[in-house]
Amino acid sequence: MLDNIEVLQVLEIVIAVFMVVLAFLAINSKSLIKAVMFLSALSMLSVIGFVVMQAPDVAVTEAVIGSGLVTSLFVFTLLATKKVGVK
Amino acid sequence: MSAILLIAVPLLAAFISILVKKVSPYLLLLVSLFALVYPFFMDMSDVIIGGFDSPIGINLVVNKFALTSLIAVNGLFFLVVAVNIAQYKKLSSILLVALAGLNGLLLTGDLFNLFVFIEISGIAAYLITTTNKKPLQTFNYLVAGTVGSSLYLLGLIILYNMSGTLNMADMATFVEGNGMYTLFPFLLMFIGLGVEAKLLPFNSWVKGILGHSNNLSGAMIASVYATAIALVFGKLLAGVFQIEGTLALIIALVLGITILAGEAMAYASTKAREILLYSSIAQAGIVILLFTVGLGAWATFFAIANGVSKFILFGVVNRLTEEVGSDEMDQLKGSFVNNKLIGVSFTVAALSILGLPLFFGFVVKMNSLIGFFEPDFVSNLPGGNFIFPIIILVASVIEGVYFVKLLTKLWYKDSDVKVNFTPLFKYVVVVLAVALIVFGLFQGEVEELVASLINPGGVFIWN
Amino acid sequence: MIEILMNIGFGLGVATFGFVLQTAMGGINRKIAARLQKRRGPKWYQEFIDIFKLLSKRATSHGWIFDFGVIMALGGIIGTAMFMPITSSIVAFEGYDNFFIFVYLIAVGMLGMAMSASGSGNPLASIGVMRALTTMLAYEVPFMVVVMTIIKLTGTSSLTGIAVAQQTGDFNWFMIALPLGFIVAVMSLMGMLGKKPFETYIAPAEIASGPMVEYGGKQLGMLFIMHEITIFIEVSLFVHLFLGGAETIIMFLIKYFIVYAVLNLVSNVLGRFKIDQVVTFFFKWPLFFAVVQAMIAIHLGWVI
Amino acid sequence: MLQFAAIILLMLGLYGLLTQRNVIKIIISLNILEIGLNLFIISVGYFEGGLAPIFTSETPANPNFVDPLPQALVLTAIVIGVGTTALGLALARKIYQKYGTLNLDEMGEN
Repeated sequence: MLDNIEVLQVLEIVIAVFMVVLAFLAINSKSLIKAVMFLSALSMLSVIGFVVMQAPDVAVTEAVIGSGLVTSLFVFTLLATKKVGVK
Repeated sequence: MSAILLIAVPLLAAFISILVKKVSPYLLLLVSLFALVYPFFMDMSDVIIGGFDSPIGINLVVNKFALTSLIAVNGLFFLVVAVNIAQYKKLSSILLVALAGLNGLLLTGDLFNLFVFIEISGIAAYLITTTNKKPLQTFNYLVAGTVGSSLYLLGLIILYNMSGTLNMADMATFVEGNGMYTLFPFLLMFIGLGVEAKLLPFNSWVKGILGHSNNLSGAMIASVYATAIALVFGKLLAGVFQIEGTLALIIALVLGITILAGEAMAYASTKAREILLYSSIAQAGIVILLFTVGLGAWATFFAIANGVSKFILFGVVNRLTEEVGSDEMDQLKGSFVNNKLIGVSFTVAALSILGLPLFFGFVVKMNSLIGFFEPDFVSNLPGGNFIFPIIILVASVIEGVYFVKLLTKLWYKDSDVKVNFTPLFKYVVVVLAVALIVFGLFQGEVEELVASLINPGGVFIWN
Repeated sequence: MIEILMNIGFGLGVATFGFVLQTAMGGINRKIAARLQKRRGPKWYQEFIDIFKLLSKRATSHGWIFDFGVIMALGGIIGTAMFMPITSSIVAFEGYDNFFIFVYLIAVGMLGMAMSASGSGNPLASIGVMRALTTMLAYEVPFMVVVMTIIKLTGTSSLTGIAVAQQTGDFNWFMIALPLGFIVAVMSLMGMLGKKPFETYIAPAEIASGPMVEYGGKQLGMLFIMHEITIFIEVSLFVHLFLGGAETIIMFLIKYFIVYAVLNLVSNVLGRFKIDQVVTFFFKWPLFFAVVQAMIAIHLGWVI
Repeated sequence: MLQFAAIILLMLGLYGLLTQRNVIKIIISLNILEIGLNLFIISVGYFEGGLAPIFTSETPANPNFVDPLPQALVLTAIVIGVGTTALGLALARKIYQKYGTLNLDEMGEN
């Protein structure tokens, strides 16, 4: 049986590993739109990280602004530059 | 009357000016004039925000140093705005935000609040530099600035973790007790501020921004922002982190290289704007060096004298470049022959930076140098009060060479370069040049003013 | 107010004294050099005659920068000379005989000279000015290092203070106490005085006497006066810094004469460097010696 | 654990800034750096078993809160970060209009 704290610890490790992998992918992916999506996912994961670290209000802000607003800004910019997906 | 108005009024005005576009330039002029006049009527007492006392809540520190810097920075800001507003009406609200940010930088007594104001004034600065029409260079500036302030925040948070406070006065007592451990976070913060202050390894953005600057952005970044950031640096170095030992050595090394490399690049350059920008890198190095070794009071006036001179230099050269279409020295040859008044003011400003007698720059440079050899001045560096005077003197010599080169080119006889300056610009430039001379002549008064910044113990005033 | 006027009058007296002294010295040394070359040489007061002849002549002008620059050069140099102490007690402005004041004040004169020369529009003059500036860059650096060592050791930047420190026996004369530094300073002084081998910026016959190419009559006379006073300032600086200053005027005259005569003799047997040679020369050995001297004196504390 | 991840993210962000030559990629790297920084700041105030610093009817009398100050800082930092990101993207659009590319190497100037 895992108690509450151990669950949190496992969760922390999983999130940490995923975040690092996502960050790496976001930086190194060839396609811009994919990179933006990876960034968005990274941001979502950081929201969970904030919740784990007992910062719910930060998590809400990050979810709305960091994940939602920033991603949409990126997407709009990519659409405006009309070269989505290439290099 | 409360100092908070200096931050709140510009922000409110910025908000109004977005809503009512028509009045925004007038609002900007009015508010910046207010910001210039207001410090003269302020009480010398700290302001507490939000009802929490100072170690916990955010406070604004109002002391002689803050007042001096506020008057200098707001004065320069007002002049820059007054001269350029007709051409850049669209930027009114951004300039108001910049004003709020700069005043906040100089007033705040809280390290995190300082970060917020760095970002506010920084974002305003990026927007101001978009008027250069060089988006790539502005982008570089933005990236450098953001990374810099992120590093500042990182260092700050490590310090917070150690000390449990963000208040500058509290932090000062903590740092005093734990010198060694604050080394790494302080370096991070130093790098972060160093980006804005144009120190050497972190100043790759400067060339892109100031090398393509126009009337507004050149004077704004090189004069107003540079003065403000140098004074903020002074506030931190003199008030919070009185550094010594290895750390001081590292930093002094960085600064020494900044100064000499800046001067060397200015010497090698043939473009008027590049000469000025490299020279301003070196000047920033000297100011921060003076703050680092503990000659804070003179460093303050050094920064101010420099800001005034740079306003004239960049203002004139940018105007010339705009008209002639190039900033190569040979193209600008003889521009002053048809604009004697502007030419004389430019010469005064350049000579003041050089530190020639009769001008403000001399009083400041001279006294800083003598300060190094005062018997009661003990440098916090091994060999510190020996190497730095040499560096400053050598820098002055190199400055002498390239400024004379520049001046003789610009005064070259028989030229057909004809540039019109607006009467307002002429007037402002002449007034500033006269101010440089007046401050240079009344040396005794300046010394008294500086002495009033230093309390009897010889320590640069903090509280 | 009266006191200030008295001081200024005194200062002008010092400047005049310097001018007369150096002009006479210059004449005497021309004679010495002539004897060295088996000539009779001009009379010792020949330089006075030259200058007064030039001053009595009319001159052409090349625009107001040209004229103004000459006056600025002369005024700046006279202003500098006013602060120069002659003996430890004969100082016009007591407390203002600071080394840094001389560094910056002397630049005013140089600057006026440079402005005026470039204002003449002659390309040879511009070349001369550029060379003069480059030479200055070369010799100032090692010299500054040495002087800073002295200031650091004595703890004062006042010239009389430094001189007194040598007279009272706190230190030997710095030419003995800092032998390496002394050698460096001699080389720098030769650069400052524009003596061979560092006279590249005047370079007669090569760039037609450099900055001075367009001058004649009154202006040339004024420049001559300026030149003489400049030499007076630089040699006196050297005397105060390295030869222990002087207690009496007689001592000052003797020391002054020795320094100037020796430099003159040395320069008369040497050829002329090219401009890039000047720079590499100064940045090679003198700078190295200066730094070594500073290390020895300050870091290790070995002062003889 | 998350603290280490935060530092690694910071480093990755810096690595991206130094290696990437695409304007959008640089902004993405900046964002990664900021996320790492924010996580780090929160983790400074956090300790195991701490409670979220919010008073509710169920809060015990002597609550074991995590430090709320870093959270307040992060809220500010997030908003500022969005500001710079938006500005950066606007500049990216301008750059694209001017040079027709987002790659720094293809612009012919630095």
